[in-house]
Amino acid sequence: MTFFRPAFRHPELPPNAAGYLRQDYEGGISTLCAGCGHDSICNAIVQACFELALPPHRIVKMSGIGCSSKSPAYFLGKSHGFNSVHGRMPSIATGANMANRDLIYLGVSGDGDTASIGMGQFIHAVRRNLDMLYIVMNNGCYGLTKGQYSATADKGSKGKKGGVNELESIDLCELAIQLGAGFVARSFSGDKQQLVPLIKAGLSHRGMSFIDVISPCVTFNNNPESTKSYHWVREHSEATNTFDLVPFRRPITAEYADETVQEVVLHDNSVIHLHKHRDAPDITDRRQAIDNLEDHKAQGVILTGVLYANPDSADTHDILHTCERPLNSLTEADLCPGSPVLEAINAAHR
Amino acid sequence: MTFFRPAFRHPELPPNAAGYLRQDYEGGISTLCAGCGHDSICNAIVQACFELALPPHRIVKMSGIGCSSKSPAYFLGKSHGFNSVHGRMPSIATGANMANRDLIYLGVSGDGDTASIGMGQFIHAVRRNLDMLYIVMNNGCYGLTKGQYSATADKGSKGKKGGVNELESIDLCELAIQLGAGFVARSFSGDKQQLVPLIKAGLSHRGMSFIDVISPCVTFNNNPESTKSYHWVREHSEATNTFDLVPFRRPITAEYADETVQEVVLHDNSVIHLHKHRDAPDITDRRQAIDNLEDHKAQGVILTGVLYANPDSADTHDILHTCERPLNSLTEADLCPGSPVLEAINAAHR
Amino acid sequence: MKQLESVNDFVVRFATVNGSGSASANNLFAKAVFRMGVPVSPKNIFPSNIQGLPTWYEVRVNERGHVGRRGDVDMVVAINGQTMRQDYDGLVPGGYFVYDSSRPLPEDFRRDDVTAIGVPLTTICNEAFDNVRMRPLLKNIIYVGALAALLDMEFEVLADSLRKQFRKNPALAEPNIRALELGFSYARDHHAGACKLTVRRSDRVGDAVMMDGNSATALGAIFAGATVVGWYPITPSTSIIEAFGRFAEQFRTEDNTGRLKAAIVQAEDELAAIGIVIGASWNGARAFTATSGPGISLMSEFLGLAYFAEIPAVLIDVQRAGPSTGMPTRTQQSDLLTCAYASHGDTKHPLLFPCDPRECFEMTADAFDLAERLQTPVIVMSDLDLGMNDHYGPPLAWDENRQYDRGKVLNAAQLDALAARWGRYRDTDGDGICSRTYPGTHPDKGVYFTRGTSRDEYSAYSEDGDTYVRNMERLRLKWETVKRLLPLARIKMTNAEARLGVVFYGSTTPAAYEAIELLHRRGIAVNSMRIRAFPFQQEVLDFVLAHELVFVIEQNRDGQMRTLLINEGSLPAARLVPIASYDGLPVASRFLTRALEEALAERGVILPKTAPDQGGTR
Amino acid sequence: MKQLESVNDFVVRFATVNGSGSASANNLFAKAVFRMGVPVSPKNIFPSNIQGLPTWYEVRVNERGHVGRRGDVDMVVAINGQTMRQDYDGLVPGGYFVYDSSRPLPEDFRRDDVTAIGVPLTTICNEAFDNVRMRPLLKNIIYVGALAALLDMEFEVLADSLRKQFRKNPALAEPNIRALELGFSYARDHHAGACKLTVRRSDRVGDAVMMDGNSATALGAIFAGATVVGWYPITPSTSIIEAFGRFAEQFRTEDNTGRLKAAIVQAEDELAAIGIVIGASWNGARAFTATSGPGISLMSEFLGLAYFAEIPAVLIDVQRAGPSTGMPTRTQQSDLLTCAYASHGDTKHPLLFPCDPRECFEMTADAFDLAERLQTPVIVMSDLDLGMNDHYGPPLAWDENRQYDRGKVLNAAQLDALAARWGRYRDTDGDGICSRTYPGTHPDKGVYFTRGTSRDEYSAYSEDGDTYVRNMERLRLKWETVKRLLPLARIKMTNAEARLGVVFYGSTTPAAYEAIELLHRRGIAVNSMRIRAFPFQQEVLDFVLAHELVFVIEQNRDGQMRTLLINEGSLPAARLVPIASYDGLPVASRFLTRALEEALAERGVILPKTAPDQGGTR
Ligand SMILES: Cc1ncc(C[n+]2csc(CCOP(=O)(O)OP(=O)(O)O)c2C)c(N)n1
Ligand SMILES: Cc1ncc(C[n+]2csc(CCOP(=O)(O)OP(=O)(O)O)c2C)c(N)n1
Ligand code: SF4
Ligand code: SF4
Ligand SMILES: [Mg+2]
Ligand SMILES: [Mg+2]
Repeated sequence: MTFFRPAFRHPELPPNAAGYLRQDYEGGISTLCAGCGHDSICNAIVQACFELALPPHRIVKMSGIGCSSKSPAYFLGKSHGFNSVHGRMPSIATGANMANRDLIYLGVSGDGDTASIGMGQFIHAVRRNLDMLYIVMNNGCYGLTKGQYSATADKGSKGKKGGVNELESIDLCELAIQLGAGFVARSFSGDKQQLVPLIKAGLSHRGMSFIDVISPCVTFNNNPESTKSYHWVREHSEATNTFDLVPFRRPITAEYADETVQEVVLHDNSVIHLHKHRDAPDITDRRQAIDNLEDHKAQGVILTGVLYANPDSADTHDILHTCERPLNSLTEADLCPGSPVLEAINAAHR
Repeated sequence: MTFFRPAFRHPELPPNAAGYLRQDYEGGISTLCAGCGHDSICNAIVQACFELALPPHRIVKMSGIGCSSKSPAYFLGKSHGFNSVHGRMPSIATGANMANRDLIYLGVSGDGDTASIGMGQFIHAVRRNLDMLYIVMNNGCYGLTKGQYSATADKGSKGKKGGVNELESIDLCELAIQLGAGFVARSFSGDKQQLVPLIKAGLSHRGMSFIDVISPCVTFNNNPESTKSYHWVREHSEATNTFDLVPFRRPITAEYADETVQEVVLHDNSVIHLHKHRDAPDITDRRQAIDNLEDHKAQGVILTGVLYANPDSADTHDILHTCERPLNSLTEADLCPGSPVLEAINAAHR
Repeated sequence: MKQLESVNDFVVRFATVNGSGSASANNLFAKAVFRMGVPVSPKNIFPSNIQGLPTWYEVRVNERGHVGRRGDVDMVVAINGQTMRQDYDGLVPGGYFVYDSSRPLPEDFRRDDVTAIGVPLTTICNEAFDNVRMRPLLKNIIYVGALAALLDMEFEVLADSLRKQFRKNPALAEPNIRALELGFSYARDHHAGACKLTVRRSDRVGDAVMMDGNSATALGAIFAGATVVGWYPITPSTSIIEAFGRFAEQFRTEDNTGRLKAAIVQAEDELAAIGIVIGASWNGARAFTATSGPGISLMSEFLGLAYFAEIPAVLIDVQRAGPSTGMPTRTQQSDLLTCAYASHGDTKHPLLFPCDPRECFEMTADAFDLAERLQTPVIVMSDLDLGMNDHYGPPLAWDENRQYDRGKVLNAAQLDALAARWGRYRDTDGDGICSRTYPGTHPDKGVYFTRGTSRDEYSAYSEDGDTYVRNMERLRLKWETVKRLLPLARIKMTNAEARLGVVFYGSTTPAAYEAIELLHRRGIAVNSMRIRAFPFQQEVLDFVLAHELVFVIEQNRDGQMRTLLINEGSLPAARLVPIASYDGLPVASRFLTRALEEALAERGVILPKTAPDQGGTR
Repeated sequence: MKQLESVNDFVVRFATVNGSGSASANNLFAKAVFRMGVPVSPKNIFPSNIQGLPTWYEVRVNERGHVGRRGDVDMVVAINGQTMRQDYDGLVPGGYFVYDSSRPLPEDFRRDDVTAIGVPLTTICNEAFDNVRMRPLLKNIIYVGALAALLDMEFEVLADSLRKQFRKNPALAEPNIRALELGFSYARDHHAGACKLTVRRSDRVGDAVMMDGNSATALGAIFAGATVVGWYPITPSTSIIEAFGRFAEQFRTEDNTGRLKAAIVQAEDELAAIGIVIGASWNGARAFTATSGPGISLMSEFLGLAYFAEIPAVLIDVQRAGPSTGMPTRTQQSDLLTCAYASHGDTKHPLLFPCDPRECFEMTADAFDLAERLQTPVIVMSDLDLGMNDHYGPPLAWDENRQYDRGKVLNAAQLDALAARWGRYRDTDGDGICSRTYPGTHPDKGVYFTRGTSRDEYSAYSEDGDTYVRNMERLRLKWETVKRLLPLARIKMTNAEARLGVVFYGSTTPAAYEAIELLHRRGIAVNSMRIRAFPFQQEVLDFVLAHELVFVIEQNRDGQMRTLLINEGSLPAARLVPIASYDGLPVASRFLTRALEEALAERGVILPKTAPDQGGTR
């Protein structure tokens, strides 16, 4: 977190096409840990909305519970926000979207929030291809409850307390593709160059856009084979039997070119390999998309970028045949059949 | 349902290797609709357990809520059964298995029970590779609540009331393979020849065995383009505004050879195509297994048989490093550290 | 043997098998009684499966308009072999046993206080109709015809009903009417005078309707402008959504586009269903869900969110027999405590208790106004009996001048006009309710952050104890406002001196009034109060305090309304005597009468014995 | 200015930032007081995030053994710039303000009733230590050193603690001890006599321990033989499972194989967590889960199943401030109603209310016996204060002769010996509890089908109303058995004539006893009752009935225990006066004293004014 926000940032940035300044898209001061990947994602969201020149008040931001789910308070201060309960953002988003199809829905969740308690809601929101951008800030752990494994934690990875995760890791992108999302992408919190355009694309797509953003937790996602400095923190924790020291960290950035593999060293010295592929024609083919994902996985490389896109998928409103006018704008005159109709109904029940 | 059970059935069958007769594996009289596919599956379960010569009392049968979930009352009358709440059988099975790893766990569920309300629990039971056989009696609808679409209903299919399902259909086998189940198969309720060996294999496999059994609902899974007799029922329902007539039906059977495609006409005259493939070496390769599934789907054919098998996967007990002795057999002596230990703990807190 | 004799006052029970098409036949009979101008009340008692299990359909005919269940059976139409013995044995002395005499009655059916009336249904049917598939249905119509003759009913009323039913398919009407005739003439020819129960044309019905509560509830939601539905199937609430869907197709299709002015989302479970409702309501649509007990339990976490974040939500709980899966096709009023206090922490929710379809309609419509005015979930407490059975009652009414009360919602102009800084959770007028805004209303103003965590008046996150307490105390104040807005109880002070009171609510109402009438006729002074809402207004508490002994009749084991009264009203517990009927069948007036007699006797009040004036003797 | 003066009786508050390593330093201080033989009680007041927000650690030192929170702060160690103003302003007159004087105190910090004590923590630290990463931690130790000097504490006690802490890593011990010295000597050299608060070695501690309730709970589960855990992380319950895991590694590793004699399953959510517990208990293992409010709400459906199907389950609810997500790192006692009546339909669950770590241990262990004996879920109602803070209290005790009570479970031999037909739900001895069997016990006998639907005595599905009612009435009878088996309330009838009573439970206990002691010293006769379980035994009701006015102290808004008393005991509501402290901080004795005074004054009882004898003046 940053205690003091510079009063004038980005003074160089001119207003966007709609006349808004970048700060019109910013939010409250973050209370996340210094260096948390989630903060970088928030910045990317701000940047994307700014670049798209979206009217901030036409965006609705929603989340569940977790460090990640707190983050809507830290961007888009001029948008209505809804920080709901753990794992249930998708249903709130479904209801909100049903009520007013004219707004832009941006959901933010964590891997615990989505892949554990929220798995059912996630899958079914994807299945009904709800028109929203759904971002998972994926750190492989439960940040807010202090570092338990989540269901996206890599099999074989070692956690804070040294235990090895022996459970299958759930690939949310693969699930989303399989279950009918119209737009699916993966990125890294520190790769603004890639992330901002992906968020823009996701916001522009109609139907479910899902972006899984790898977002290192600086505090809990560490393993015992870590750097010296880290050792030290661990030893302190062990000795005092408290977990009360969170060292300040810088966010990790990773900018790299298309078709290259980038090695990223995380805070605990563990390494991941990201691969950015240039848009391939096959991203509109579901099976090909899954194959691509799996091929890279087999090579120990995480494929990033747009993984799948189907611009023509029917969203929930199409499926339900709801009218074009937002339901929340309809009035008595539109909705109430009136007493003569009731009289006829009574008559039919005699 | 059958009101009167013939007193002596299968008198020709000799006892199995363990000395049990086939009727030792039977259960109460079914109260499902005449011709319901679920009853055929129950029979197959009875047959499989009989052939495996399992001691009935060492089997535990569990389920959620639905027509399918009622069925444990109709087989294995000498086994303890647990008909839990809607969609939550996997957690009950997890707990039961943790308590006593020496029994055989057989879970039965419906497509509503598993793919809707139970999706989260299903996925996570698969992910921890719980040692059990999990059978979904898949009729594409909610039978017990009178015919709503379930999440496995085919996209584009027409339901009882004529409406078209425009939602993605969830393929539970594909999910199970992706999420780490050790044994995954698909079959048809009417294909006893295929189903019985699959159930036997599933019961013998250690870790999560998942079998998706297509099981036509004679009562609700009908579409308006149905046979004349069916029309008549529909018209009656429309005219009287009640849904109170369920005509008696015979179960549909389908026996066909390996490597052939079998056309099956359902009660409502709709048609499905089943394909049985001979055991291929690639069923131990996850990606190949998914490809197989998808390839057949692309051809409009439902692939049946063993879809994936990994005989060496670690089950939940392996992952948790629990002891070999059933936890429910441990006594005070095994479990209670005793007061001197407590004294030491007190001392450490001074 | 003294045969039961009665005009327009008796109970017939049809014992059948589900999935056999009998429900519509039985309904044909009930409707015919109604159309002859005689109040009638059918109760469908069905199993939790789809085909082949025993099902009963109990029709009470009562000229005086007592349409609660009575208890005891005067006549059985015994079509189900599985239950024939129990149906026979259950008849009151003097009763009538109508059976399919295609097979002889078993030897041991030889009660001498019962009149057995054989009609060879199967034989008649098989001889008359070739279509094997249609026979079961036509057999049902034959017994209805026979019954009509036995009860001296007007044949044409039934025939007319059938013609109306098969309007679109006269080819189907024809065999049905023939079946009706066959049954009618057989009974007339073979059993003339055998039965001394009679339905005689009357003029008691007036403008009454026969409607199930769930349809009325769905209409209430349609008329109140509900547009978003999140739901998950569960008996006995499903038919609300199905009816809403049908009505929406009829009344909510956009003229020009054919699209629906409603979104009905079948959710993956009840947690999602209520989430959808909360999300939609938050975003300015009227939204609701309908469920039953297990769904309420699952919705508990979300209800707490809606309470604390102050989001409207309308929930219909069509109660069934609990706990757990309980008896899913039986009725009960046993979710009161769970609904009133749903969710952890200090939470409370207003409840409404409709007693008939008309109130299902009104209270559902009111629930939307209340939820939006109060910015909190409002739960309409229906039950299986009320929801799924047809009820005889007053027609539904809608005031043409009624306007939706959307509550305190600021639009762009109002936001621009604000003098002071706006705070989502700032109470500016002392009723505990603050104003809200819909997302997207104004480019700069009125934006806020909704959360289930503690926050200050301006919706900023806060862990400050005083801020938290201030907010909670405001919610307590709002609870007082709730009381002011809820519908009042119906209090009948028939005797200002009476020391006894009777309290009841919901579907218990007709049986309770009948029992009370009986007490009155026996000279016992007793006043009554029908509770229509929780929390309680002062009037409700005063009623209890004004009587020495108050019987609280409810269809649950633990006296849940009594609990709420004692709690929220700080009422003296000893004064409130629980009367519980909770076996899953709609409460019967004869049961109540007995229970009240016993309760009074225990307290030294012995009632004079008078013969019950309804049919039957027990 | 009159400085506060006190020996072994004051409150120090550390104002810090979370993630800065201060918690362990503060704990070092509290532990040192304890090791000097003085009763002490630390309360950690932390935010719901991981790093960078204000956190307080309030230590009460009290020779007399009053270890509830007192309220008011006598000394602040102000390390957090963000809250310095509020920390300064919050001090009582005469109090002490210890701050980092590396930067001067802002101009407007000029209270003349406060003693400001500057210690240049940053300067000292930076000068002494080169390792930049270690500095924040060492700075914390420096202020502890300084504080020790200001309070005249024994340096060696602190140094010893550090040495013990870093036993395994002497290289780390060294700089820590140096930091301690630096702080100690700075304060001694620069502020000798500045502070009139003193810790003086005493012998009051005896065999007491300092332990958090969650560790004690985990130990209870270990000692009681729990083997299966289903859980989902949630503050403040997580540390129970973490502790259970640690203890299991220590005491439950199989000698020969190194495998664990326990299965700890991190579930996907709370629904699954309780499902795992129910499945395991059904199958004969002792199983439990721990959660907090939101988890309870989510477990509601399953709790109804366990009630109705009669399956043991142990659940620890470590309560936090609701409703909804509320204040997740603050304490409250506000889940009573939800827990007592969790789930739809007529359901009720026994609750246990531990008041200190020893009872957390005992009652958790007892809960397993009770759950298995009663075949029903038993909920242990802890809270954040009790669970997560270290508590000074009696040591844990385990009777070597204690045997697990596994309840009525038939083994193969017993099944073989049965004369009559066995029925899972047949009550053969009139206590409402039937015998069960574990799956796999016997080839032919004792098999049954478990379900959430209604069934008969032999566990056969049934929709028969009488069968259903019989079963429900048996469950009601079992509820009476429950009362007999639960721990009794602790009733102190200090004065048989007293017309006033005070009732409380759980973590409220020490503050309540302190307030009562004060009333006694002012000459007010008052008796007290600490409730330890729900439902209530006759003794509990009698206590209330024996007093004219009974104050019910609880940490929730709506008086939930009072509600339970009125309900289940049919007690006169007017007699039960609610005293609520629910701002999320552990209830303070000073608050209680004031609240009781006010409540008495409202009723015409005016207390003589006496100066409070604890440190501080308000
Ligand atoms: C019903 C419920 N259960 C548990 C919790 C406790 N809880 C808060 S956040 C969280 C996990 C968050 O993990 P994730 O979604 O990955 O977010 P992160 O903090 O890692 O960004 C949990 C379990 C809760 N708030 N509500
Ligand atoms: C919590 C809860 N919600 C809803 C229901 C109602 N319900 C009973 S069965 C069922 C669906 C069953 O569908 P499926 O699992 O496919 O079984 P089938 O009847 O088709 O075999 C539903 C929704 C319930 N019992 N519990
Ligand atoms: S705990 Fe991890 S996820 Fe949470 S704010 Fe800190 S770094 Fe981010
Ligand atoms: S309704 Fe369908 S699924 Fe249920 S028993 Fe009948 S045929 Fe089977
Ligand atoms: Mg996470
Ligand atoms: Mg189904």
